[in-house]
Amino acid sequence: MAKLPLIFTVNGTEQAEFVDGDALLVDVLRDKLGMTGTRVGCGQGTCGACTILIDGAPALSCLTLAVSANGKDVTTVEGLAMGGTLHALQTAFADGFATQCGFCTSGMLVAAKALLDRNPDPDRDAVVDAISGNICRCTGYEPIINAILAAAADLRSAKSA
Amino acid sequence: MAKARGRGVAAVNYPTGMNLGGDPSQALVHATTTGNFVVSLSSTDLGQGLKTVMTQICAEAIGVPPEMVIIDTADTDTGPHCMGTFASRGTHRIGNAIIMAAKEARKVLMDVAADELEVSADDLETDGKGAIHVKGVPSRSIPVFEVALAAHFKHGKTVSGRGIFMQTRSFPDPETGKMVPATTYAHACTIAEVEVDTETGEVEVLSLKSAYEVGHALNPKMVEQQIVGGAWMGMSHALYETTEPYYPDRAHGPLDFNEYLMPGPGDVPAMEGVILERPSQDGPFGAKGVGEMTANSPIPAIANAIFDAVGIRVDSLPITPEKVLRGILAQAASPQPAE
Amino acid sequence: MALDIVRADSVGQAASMLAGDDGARFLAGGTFLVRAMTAGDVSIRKVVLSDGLGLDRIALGDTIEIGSAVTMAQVQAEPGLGFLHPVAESIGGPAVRSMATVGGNLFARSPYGDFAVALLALGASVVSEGADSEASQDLEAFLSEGPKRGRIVRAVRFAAPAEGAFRYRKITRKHPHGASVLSIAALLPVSGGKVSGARVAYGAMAPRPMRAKAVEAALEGTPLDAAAIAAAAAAAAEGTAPEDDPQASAWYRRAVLPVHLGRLLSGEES
Amino acid sequence: MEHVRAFFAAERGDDGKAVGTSLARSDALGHVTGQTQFYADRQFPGMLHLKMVRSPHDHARIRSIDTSEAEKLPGVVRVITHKDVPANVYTILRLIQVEPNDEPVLAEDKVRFKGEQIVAILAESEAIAREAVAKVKVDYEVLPAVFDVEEALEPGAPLVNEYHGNNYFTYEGHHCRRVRHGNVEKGFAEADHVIEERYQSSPIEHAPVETTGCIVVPEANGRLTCYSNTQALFFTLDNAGLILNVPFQKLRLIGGTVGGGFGGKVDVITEPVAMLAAMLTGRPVKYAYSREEEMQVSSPRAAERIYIKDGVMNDGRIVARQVRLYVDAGAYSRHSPYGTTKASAHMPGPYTIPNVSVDAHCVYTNRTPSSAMRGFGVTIGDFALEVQMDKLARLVGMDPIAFRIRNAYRDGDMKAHGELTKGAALVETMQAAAQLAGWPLSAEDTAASSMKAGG
Repeated sequence: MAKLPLIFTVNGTEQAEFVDGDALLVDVLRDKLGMTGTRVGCGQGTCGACTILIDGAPALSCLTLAVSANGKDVTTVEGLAMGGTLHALQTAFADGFATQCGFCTSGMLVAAKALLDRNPDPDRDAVVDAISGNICRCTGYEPIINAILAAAADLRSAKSA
Repeated sequence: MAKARGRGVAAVNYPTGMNLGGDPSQALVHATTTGNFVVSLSSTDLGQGLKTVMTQICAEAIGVPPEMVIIDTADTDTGPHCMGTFASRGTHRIGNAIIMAAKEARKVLMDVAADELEVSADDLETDGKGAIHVKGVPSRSIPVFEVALAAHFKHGKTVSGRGIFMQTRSFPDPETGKMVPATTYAHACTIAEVEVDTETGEVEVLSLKSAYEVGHALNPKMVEQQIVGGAWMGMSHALYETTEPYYPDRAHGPLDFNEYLMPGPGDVPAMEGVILERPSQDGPFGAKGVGEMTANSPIPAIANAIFDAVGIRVDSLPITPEKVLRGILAQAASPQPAE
Repeated sequence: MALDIVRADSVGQAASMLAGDDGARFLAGGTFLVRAMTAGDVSIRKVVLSDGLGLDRIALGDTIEIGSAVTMAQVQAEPGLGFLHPVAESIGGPAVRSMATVGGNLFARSPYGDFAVALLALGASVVSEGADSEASQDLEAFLSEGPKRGRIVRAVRFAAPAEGAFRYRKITRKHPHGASVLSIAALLPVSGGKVSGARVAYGAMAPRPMRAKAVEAALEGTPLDAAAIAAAAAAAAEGTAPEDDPQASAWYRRAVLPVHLGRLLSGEES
Repeated sequence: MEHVRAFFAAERGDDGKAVGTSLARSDALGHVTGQTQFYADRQFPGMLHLKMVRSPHDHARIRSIDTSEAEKLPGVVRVITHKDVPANVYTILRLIQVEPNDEPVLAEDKVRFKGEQIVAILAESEAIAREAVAKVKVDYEVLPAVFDVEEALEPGAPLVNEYHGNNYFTYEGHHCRRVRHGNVEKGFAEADHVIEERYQSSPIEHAPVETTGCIVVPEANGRLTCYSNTQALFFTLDNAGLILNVPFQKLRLIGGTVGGGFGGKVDVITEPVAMLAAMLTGRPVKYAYSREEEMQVSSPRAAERIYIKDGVMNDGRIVARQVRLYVDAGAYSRHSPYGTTKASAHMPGPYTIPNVSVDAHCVYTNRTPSSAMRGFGVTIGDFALEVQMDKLARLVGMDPIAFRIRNAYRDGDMKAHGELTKGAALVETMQAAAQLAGWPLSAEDTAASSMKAGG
């Protein structure tokens, strides 16, 4: 079976690869592009650790065939920090002790970014919904919810400043 | 909609370490010529923050800031033996080993500093900021970096130390069970408040209010992480989790996170906690192991709160809505006086 | 071994690609199909992609048509489908919702398929296309007869419900989203103070979404008062065939169904 | 989270510079940027994928194994059975003399739980390995299975594990771990009330978001480097050396950054097979549990059944406690014999009771072997004990906290396992929690202290 071309944008940079038909997007990101920040926790779409943005919408890269990403704009956790400056979410997670083992963190951050890009002033319920597809076994979620709310507030005040 | 509220309490203690298996861990500490201290271990960080707290322990024991400590861990070629990360032993065992190693390294450091400053080592102290000075005379000072350089290039000394913590293994008496299972005990008490839907058996945990006695919270925010995450896991054990929902029948074992039930972010109760410290006599700076304990007290506290709410005892875990509802229906069918 | 990926120019062509090939599957959101591949379903040899076939459109009006490749997130983003927003949101987290499709949901087994439950209550029909023919089938018949090889679901179509006539609730162990203990959708048009044309459907009360016809009968032609709700609750479990699974036992599902139905009908906050 | 400094102030120094402060986690920036490197984030050219043929039966004799069709599949590099394992039968805790060896790395003539590993397939891709797994034919004779801990101990129950000869772990000649303190029968005879209650749990999965796994790389110098998410590097190294019958010098474990453990990654399951596979093929090998395997094949927290019989006085003193505890070890020992002893040591809870008897049984059944988990040997016991305490308090008409303070251990009290209590703080945590929750306590209970006897 011939390899298939995949041309897409990852974190603002165009990438071109040849992939197998059954290649998963997460495997292309991790194994071909070396972006291992996107984690695989289940391969079933039930843990959210592999969450990325495709054209701005959250998606599960473990359930996405790589060829489906052709022509799309993909954002991974590696794309959150801009020019060496951490995204407010990243700062809030670190400062707020919202990470423990760190394995769910990438997916949580990306899921949270999808929310804040759409809704800069979310209430707690909106934050809870945003991470409802992401499993964390360490933190009890509360520090993560608080960190996202804090980041949203930071972003709003930075904007109004 | 019929809702009943109740409150329940539970108090527990938790053993640190695995004395019943023998429990050694080692640490090696050495100063590089850049004035940093490398702690060599073969210990694992599961996410609880072992690398961070070991940094703090080494920094405290040598008297330097944490930025001058490098944790090099989990390579069996370079790290000395560690039994492993379990039994709430990491902070206590490995921490003690680091203190022992750090003290030995500190002695060399102070001796070299004494030579450099031409005073007695007994007259020196560390400032915790990267320098050593004569007690009471901060101006007569030398950076740790320069001491490390001098030790290597001028005095031919290694600023290094070896540490081990070993708890003698306890073999239980086969007849009486006489044994020494742990070195120290942490404590916790949780008061849970629940609301039970009396028509469906669904239980909502409204709040978990707890006190934890942890010996010494070496990093309070990381202790809090264990407390909040552990309380969530306890609630999860109490009401949700099983790999065999029809135990002892093996059918319908969950295969994914949709089927393996755990509370979601929308189920998190209000959590309040306070920390008490009764230093452990044998712990590093008085610390005890608390990572495991935090999950334990919420479970019976929630079970007792459910009884307080609806008068139903569910003595098997997890306490599913079905078990609660069956209890409520049985109670309605043949009312029993409360216990 | 390797998977053959093909694109079709039309739905008809895609259908013909599927018709003659046991190893071929039509890929919608991937939440079922790609997972099955990863889990080791080696029977899948060819995937026909659904993008570019125009299946991701929503048409509003007296009759509403939702393309089979429309995602839950698209449903949520469409103000004209406000009554379906709670249904779409209940399907899963945002990432699942931006992948999972309306068409895919029709093929889900208990305890999944809650969007199909809503469509069943709405009286939807399923528009499908084979190699050379388009057909429309009642969703209830579609669910009971099962998918047919060589036919692709193009869309679902239903009459727009009257304002406030559609209700939905999903009971889960995990919050805010999880698999169903059960779900209930109801279309309760009221005419002259009486329910007229009631349709009630359940999820996770049978292997596939099902109609609650005894409940519909109990409600039909009556005001939605306490007596009618009690009668409906009494008839709630009729015809159900729930399964034991990790979410709940069949016993529990039957036991609480009347309670949740009663709450839905009486308009209690869920 | 507030520190309540009023308690034990005299025993504390509170003068640390680096300790006692909330230093930022050293791993936090790695976590939030995705740069933290877990074992699976390393890549090696030519890496093979290992997938396992597993038992579909709870208990069965293996008549034959036919791997020929799997071996013919293009991309399959090697098939491994028990015959390839130098010292196939092991038990993890032999390192601390908890024996006998009772578990095959790969099943030989029998499988004892559903999901047991039988044949390892090594292939160029995961997909090929999965396909090859489906092509291995194993001929089974299904045997009767036992799933209930008490049924397993009855005469005539199916024998789960021949290496033990019966369905329980033997503790120095005893069928259970025993703790004896005072005389419980005398205590029951003197008690105003005697009640016995039964508690039960079912198995619980650790469910770390990162599944258990490893990558093994053969080095040019003949050694094997194993990148693993084990919780205990030397447990793994030592057991693997014994299983592979190679000098320990040949093995190197690298780990230390783990995506959640909770006790589940103390087992030594993936590494020895992956190391053997790397030795046999000369290529890097990855063996990672799928989520399904993590859920159903990896060791869970054991189910426990606990009977607690208590004698209590009308004034609230517990005078006797008898505990019968059954740990459902599943088919193999793993860490359960140790956890059962730990469970016995934890009884009768943090309370001073003059007469205590504990029989803690480690029982074999045909289910997934259980092993260590957060709160090993304690968590389920605490559930049983603390629900029992609530029942007792109501039985004698006392406030549940007051009842616990009445019985709470104090410094100097003798524990059932023959150790003097020191550093107790149970009373104080109850006082602090009561204050936090607005739970009223009497003046006497408010003044109680762990540092003095008698409340």
